Amino acid sequence: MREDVVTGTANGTVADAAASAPARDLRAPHRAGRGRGRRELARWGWGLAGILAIVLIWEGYKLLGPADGVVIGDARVLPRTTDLAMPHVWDMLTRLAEPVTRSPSAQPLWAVVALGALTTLGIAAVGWLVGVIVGIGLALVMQRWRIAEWGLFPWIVLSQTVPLIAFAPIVKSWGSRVEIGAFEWQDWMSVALIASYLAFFPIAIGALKGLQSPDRIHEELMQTYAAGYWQTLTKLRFPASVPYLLPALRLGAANAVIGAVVAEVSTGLQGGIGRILIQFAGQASGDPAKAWGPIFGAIVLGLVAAGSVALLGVILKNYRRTEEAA
Amino acid sequence: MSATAATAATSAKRPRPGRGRGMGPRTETTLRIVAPVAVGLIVLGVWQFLVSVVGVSDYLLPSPASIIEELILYWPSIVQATMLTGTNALIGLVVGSILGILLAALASRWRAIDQMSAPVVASLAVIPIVALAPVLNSMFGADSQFGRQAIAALASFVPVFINTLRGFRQTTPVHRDLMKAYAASPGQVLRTLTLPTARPFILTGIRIASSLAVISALVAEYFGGPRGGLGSLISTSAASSAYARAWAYVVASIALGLFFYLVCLALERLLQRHTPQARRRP
Amino acid sequence: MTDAPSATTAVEISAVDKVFETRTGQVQALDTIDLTVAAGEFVSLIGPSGCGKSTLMRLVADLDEPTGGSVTVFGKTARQARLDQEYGIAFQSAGLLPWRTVAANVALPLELHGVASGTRSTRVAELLEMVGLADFADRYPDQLSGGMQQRVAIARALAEQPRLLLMDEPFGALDEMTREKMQSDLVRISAETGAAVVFVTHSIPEAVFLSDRVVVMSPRPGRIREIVPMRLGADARRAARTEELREERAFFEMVTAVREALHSGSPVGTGPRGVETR
Amino acid sequence: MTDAPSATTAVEISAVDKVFETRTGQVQALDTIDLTVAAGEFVSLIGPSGCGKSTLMRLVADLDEPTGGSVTVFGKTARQARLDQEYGIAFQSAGLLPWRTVAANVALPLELHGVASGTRSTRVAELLEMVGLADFADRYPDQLSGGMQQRVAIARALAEQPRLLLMDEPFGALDEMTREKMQSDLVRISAETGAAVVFVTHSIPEAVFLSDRVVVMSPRPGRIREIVPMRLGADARRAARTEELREERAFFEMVTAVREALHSGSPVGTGPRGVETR
Amino acid sequence: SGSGGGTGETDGGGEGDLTPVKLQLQWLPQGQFAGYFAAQELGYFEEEGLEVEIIPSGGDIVPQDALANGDVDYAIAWVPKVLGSIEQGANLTDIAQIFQRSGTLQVSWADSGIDSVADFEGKKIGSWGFGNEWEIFAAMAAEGLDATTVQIITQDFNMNAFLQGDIDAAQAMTYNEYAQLLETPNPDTGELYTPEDFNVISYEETEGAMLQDAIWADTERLESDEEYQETTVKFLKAVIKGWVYAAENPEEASEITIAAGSGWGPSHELWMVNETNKLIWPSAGGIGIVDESAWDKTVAGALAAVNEAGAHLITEEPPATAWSNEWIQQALDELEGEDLDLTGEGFEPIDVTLEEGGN
Ligand SMILES: Nc1ncnc2c1ncn2[C@@H]1O[C@H](COP(=O)(O)OP(=O)(O)OP(=O)(O)O)[C@@H](O)[C@H]1O
Ligand SMILES: Nc1ncnc2c1ncn2[C@@H]1O[C@H](COP(=O)(O)OP(=O)(O)OP(=O)(O)O)[C@@H](O)[C@H]1O
Ligand SMILES: Cc1ncc(C[n+]2csc(CCO)c2C)c(N)n1
Ligand SMILES: [Mg+2]
Ligand SMILES: [Mg+2]
Repeated sequence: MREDVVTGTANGTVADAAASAPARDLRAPHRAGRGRGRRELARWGWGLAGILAIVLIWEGYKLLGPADGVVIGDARVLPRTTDLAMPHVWDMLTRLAEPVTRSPSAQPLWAVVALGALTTLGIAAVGWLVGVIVGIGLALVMQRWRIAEWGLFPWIVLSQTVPLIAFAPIVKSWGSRVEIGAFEWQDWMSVALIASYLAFFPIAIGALKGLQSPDRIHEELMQTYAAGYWQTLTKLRFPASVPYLLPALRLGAANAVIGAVVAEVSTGLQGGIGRILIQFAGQASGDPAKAWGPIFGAIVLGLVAAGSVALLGVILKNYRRTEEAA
Repeated sequence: MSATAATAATSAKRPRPGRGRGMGPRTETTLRIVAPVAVGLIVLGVWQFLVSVVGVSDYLLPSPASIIEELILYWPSIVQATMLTGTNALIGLVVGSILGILLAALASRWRAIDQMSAPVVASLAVIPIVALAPVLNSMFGADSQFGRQAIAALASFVPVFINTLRGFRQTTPVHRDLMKAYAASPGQVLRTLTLPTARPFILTGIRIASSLAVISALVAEYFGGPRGGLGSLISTSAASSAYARAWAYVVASIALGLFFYLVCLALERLLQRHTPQARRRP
Repeated sequence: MTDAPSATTAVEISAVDKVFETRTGQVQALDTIDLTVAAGEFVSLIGPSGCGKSTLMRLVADLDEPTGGSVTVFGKTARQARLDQEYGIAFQSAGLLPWRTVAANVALPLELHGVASGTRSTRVAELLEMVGLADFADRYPDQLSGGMQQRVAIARALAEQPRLLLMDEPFGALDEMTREKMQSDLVRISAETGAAVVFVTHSIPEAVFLSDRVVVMSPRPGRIREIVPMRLGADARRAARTEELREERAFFEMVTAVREALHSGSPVGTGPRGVETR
Repeated sequence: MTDAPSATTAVEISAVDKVFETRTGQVQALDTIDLTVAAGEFVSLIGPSGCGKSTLMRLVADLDEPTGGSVTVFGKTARQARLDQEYGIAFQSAGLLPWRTVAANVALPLELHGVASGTRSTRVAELLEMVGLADFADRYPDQLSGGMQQRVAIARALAEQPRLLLMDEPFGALDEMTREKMQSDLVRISAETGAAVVFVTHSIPEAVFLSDRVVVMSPRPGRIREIVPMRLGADARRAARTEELREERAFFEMVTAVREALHSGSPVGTGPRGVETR
Repeated sequence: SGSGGGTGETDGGGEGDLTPVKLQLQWLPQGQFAGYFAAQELGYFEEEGLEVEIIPSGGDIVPQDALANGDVDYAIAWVPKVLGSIEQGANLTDIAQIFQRSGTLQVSWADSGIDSVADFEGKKIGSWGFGNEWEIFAAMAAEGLDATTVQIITQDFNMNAFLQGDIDAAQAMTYNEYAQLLETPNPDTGELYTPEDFNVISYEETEGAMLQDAIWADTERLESDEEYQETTVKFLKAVIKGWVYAAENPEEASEITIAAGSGWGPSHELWMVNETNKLIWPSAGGIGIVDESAWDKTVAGALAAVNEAGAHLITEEPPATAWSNEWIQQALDELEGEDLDLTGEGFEPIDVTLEEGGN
């Protein structure tokens, strides 16, 4: 999904869309609805089949593959099939329903994972918001002044080659000095900040592309209306940027979640899924299936985050009229 | 006659109005280079100023000067670590790209494969490395670089797959009709139309994947596997508070990521000289 | 062309030069252009691709600035005229905002200039009625045919009742039959509003059918080669230009006159192979 | 139209129907079309947007299959004719491959059909000479003007010396002056090669200038309304169609005849407002 | 934060006049830190007038840096790691050497033939990195091996790499990873692994032995800030009580750490508290007293250790301020009258049965 933004090549044009216009007019609403419903159903069906195929490959290989995997030369190209390396799918699933530990107060694994995921989701959401503000802010500056674009763009690209994990302690340490009035920096804010660092990049790039996307003719039209910068921004640039911004925001959301999880691990923040991930990874020798719980949790978390942004796309569907049907 | 063609080409490249009005083309080229360098120098200057004049403790934020010192002092080890991480990233990038292109080819050919791969690819795109690394180390062995390479490959796979799939869908109806009119075989269509059409998209995917591969290979080192790469040396240095040394390794990893990115960018420019997309910004 | 600017002068272009700086050197797009468009007059610019028609129109619209000479619109500078919204403009591509309905597209200039929403919707309804799209107010541009889109663009250009309409190949992308229909509509609308029109086109019949005068330009550098007055318009009111006109003898004669003005200098059809007019 | 197919028949279309299944229902694009194109004949298809011109041409090219009726090309099925490369084809957008040079674009069909590289380059040189682009062999498409690109597309369509040329609005995107030039070139080239041409256009003068016969179609469902023979071509050889023809009386008369055929049924210019021809 | 920096201020928001104190741990909450959690849970800190915030850490947080930067007031860290930081400019003092012994093991399979550090040569040696590797290098240096004679593999959070043969000898803490091994079923027998299945080298018995969990304080503030001095003694007193409690009530202590957020199962947690106790007790001079010979050994090892990049942990002797028994002694003295076993004379470890998966 990352690339949607960065390539974000032109979507269908008005003219293309117009070519199919008459058919659109003739559309019988209920028929169309049913057709779309069926297609949607097929999509979900095939998607499920895809997941099922992975499960079958996993179990099939586990059944047939050698315990120590397939080693060619020095490299093990196919994995080990031991329960330690590849637990059974059903073990992973049933483990989710069992309590985390034998302790009488222990909750079921899925509940612990879900709670952690929710916590992380909240932090990632804050990080995402910050990323949105910073990303769009940068894009606005770069769109407004070309010189700013030339000066900043390479650094924005460069920023993504920085191994962030090395800076997690520094971010936490600097953050802990911030205290303005009643506001006191919390550790989760460091995590959110790191999440925003990963989220801002696709958003900045996507927003810039989007803000620059209006056709020359549209820009000139606004000029002939003697419209000022803000009017052009609100009436033209922002609406025109929606098709570029949405995938960027989605990617930003996925990145924010990944960033939040890594930052939780790295700064040792409690309560989130990152902490559960390492905690249970530490127990994987004796309880291999348990470690998969938070992994699935992290995936679902990422999908939920990206999916919620996709919902935004539904609300903004009128701004995406020129997008080609994917 | 040549003048005519030249004009046609120029008018296709007409600058957008409103921005950079009244700026000569030469000034533009100069500014495009000067501006980022200036921004970089300003940041470096402020940094050194903070450390040496304002007195932010050198302990936490080493000065650029002390980082350069460490760079020189640990040069052989830095080169070695960079090679190791770079090799992992390169293998991951190549394997991930090949897999991405192959699967995208299948998905573009068969809708079922496209729809089946959708949830799997979406999931791969949101797995944090911390979750994956221990699992891969268990599955493939912690004593080999395979885990890191696999992580770099997975990280590369996603953007390459998505871009390539989009690229494969870019062939225009005119071109498809033309190929049919020529009674071209599927292989011929792939060779003469589909692949060249998708090429800019594939290359963009690989470019995006390039720095991701480096970062992923490096971060994966934090979570197991043989020592000696940039990631493990950054963590080791930082753990004993040798921050200037940690930064020296960080600088090396930025350079490595940038190197990958620029090589891919150059490759893209080279191969795309004659497609309009090549003029698009990175 | 030698009249002094007055209240009855819509556009006054005098001794205008335009040079573009490009990577490969300078391009002289326009060379000492003089042209006056009277209020209410319909003037077409015609000429081969690259002769500077669009450039000239953009100077009038103040979308570009001349390198030399002056452009006045209703006695004001081009810039002032733009700020005062003295003109409406339409381009080859309709340039509708795809996320706005037809009505909202037409309302755009009114909205930008702070026209109250009540007035706005009355005016929009009026305009859509005029271009025959009253039933399509709530459609989105992608639900319209090319011709309908272009009509919305024209309605938008007319929104603020400008006394001058600038149109750069507005029908260039339409098929010939739709195009003829649109031309008739434009004739009717311009008669109704009494606006002066500067109209860029590639099509001789179109220029002939619509215009009071046809300005024939030549390229490299862009110059006015000839201004052909249309006798069609001289005796009849513009609104009288009906479809039948197209099959009349006088029409063919005017077409031939413009053709000849265009091709004078480079004898028709005998240019060396492979030499493009652009 | 009632001749039996023979060696002198390029295209034989009989009782062809075409229905498209769409998401929203069926669209009858063509309804019992009968048409015969003789070898070496130049036939234009004209009609309002959506009347099925392109669809008809695509059936001949075997890019689509008819729902009913039959299409034969030089006595073969359309499919066989395509596999045998009996026709060359050109579209409105030139459809050049942007990553190939002009020469490589022209060479493409030869390359696909395994023509040896020596023969290939001779033939390409010949073709580029014919369309007047010999000096541009090493350019890339984006370095050419629209008219030049279209000429490359025509050269490509002629590469395998087809006896039939299918052209779907090949000059639709060009400006009028370039278009006239291209028309003259096409007349010359088709005379030189002796190929039959099926030519889709929106422009009446274009159809008149080029054709031996003009097929006027009507939409919803697509039918042939009238086939107008061009007397222009009857007495003179096609190559004699020079630029001067355009200003002759006979030309205007033929234009008027096609106009009337087109508009018959729906009186010119009086359709209700807001009703589009498409 | 400001409140971290200003321990002395008795502005104590809300809870009467408690002095806020921040303690930085070196890992997630778990039995290794049972004494601190017990002190908090049982109100020992409060009794001393302190309101302690215990801050866990994750992979990359360096506790001594958090302390050096003034983010926290005290930190728990291994001595060798802090020696490195001190040489880099941190100004810290070991005020209580809680762990008297090194708890690091190098575990190999019983039949592997790796019986001593000398046998490491040419082998794949596991370590977690993050500064946990210096003990290995020090022990190897004493055997004349340098870091490049072995292949160091970074271990992740579990022992799978060792169990599957990717590592010949894995680093393991007696209280944690060693237990992880014993909680894992042997696929051949279906029963849990037993100590007999493994060869265990304890660094405590090698020249590489280094001091581990110690409480560190800010040297400058110790010297100049009287309130900090007072707080330090109070803090140490509460900590001592906490550890004494953990020694006497390992089960309750393990329940406390579980409640504090340790994610381990009860059996593992109990094992960890019990093994941690063994590293603390007995403590001849009293809990937290730095044994000078052990300190010197640690310094000698740190000087000798060179990693595979050629980097030294330290290159010169640490300053005298690096440790001080002044404060812990004061705390011990103040506790003298109370009925507490401060040397662990009577300490008896318990027997813990590990369950599969530590659950
Ligand atoms: N912004 C620009 N920068 C450089 N050259 C330009 C620019 N705009 C126009 N030109 C050049 O000026 C000349 C006139 O261009 P213009 O667009 O006005 O021609 P035109 O008559 O409108 O052509 P067409 O019929 O193709 O629209 C051309 O040679 C063109 O290449
Ligand atoms: N692939 C298709 N699927 C569904 N309907 C189609 C398809 N192709 C064409 N049609 C419909 O068939 C009818 C004829 O289309 P066709 O493209 O042949 O018209 P045309 O005469 O070429 O129009 P134009 O002048 O706009 O090119 C139209 O109503 C069109 O919407
Ligand atoms: C990344 C990482 N670092 C350390 C440990 C092991 N560990 C857990 S507690 C402890 C004592 C010091 O905190 C140690 C060394 C690990 N498993 N993973
Ligand atoms: Mg123009
Ligand atoms: Mg068509």
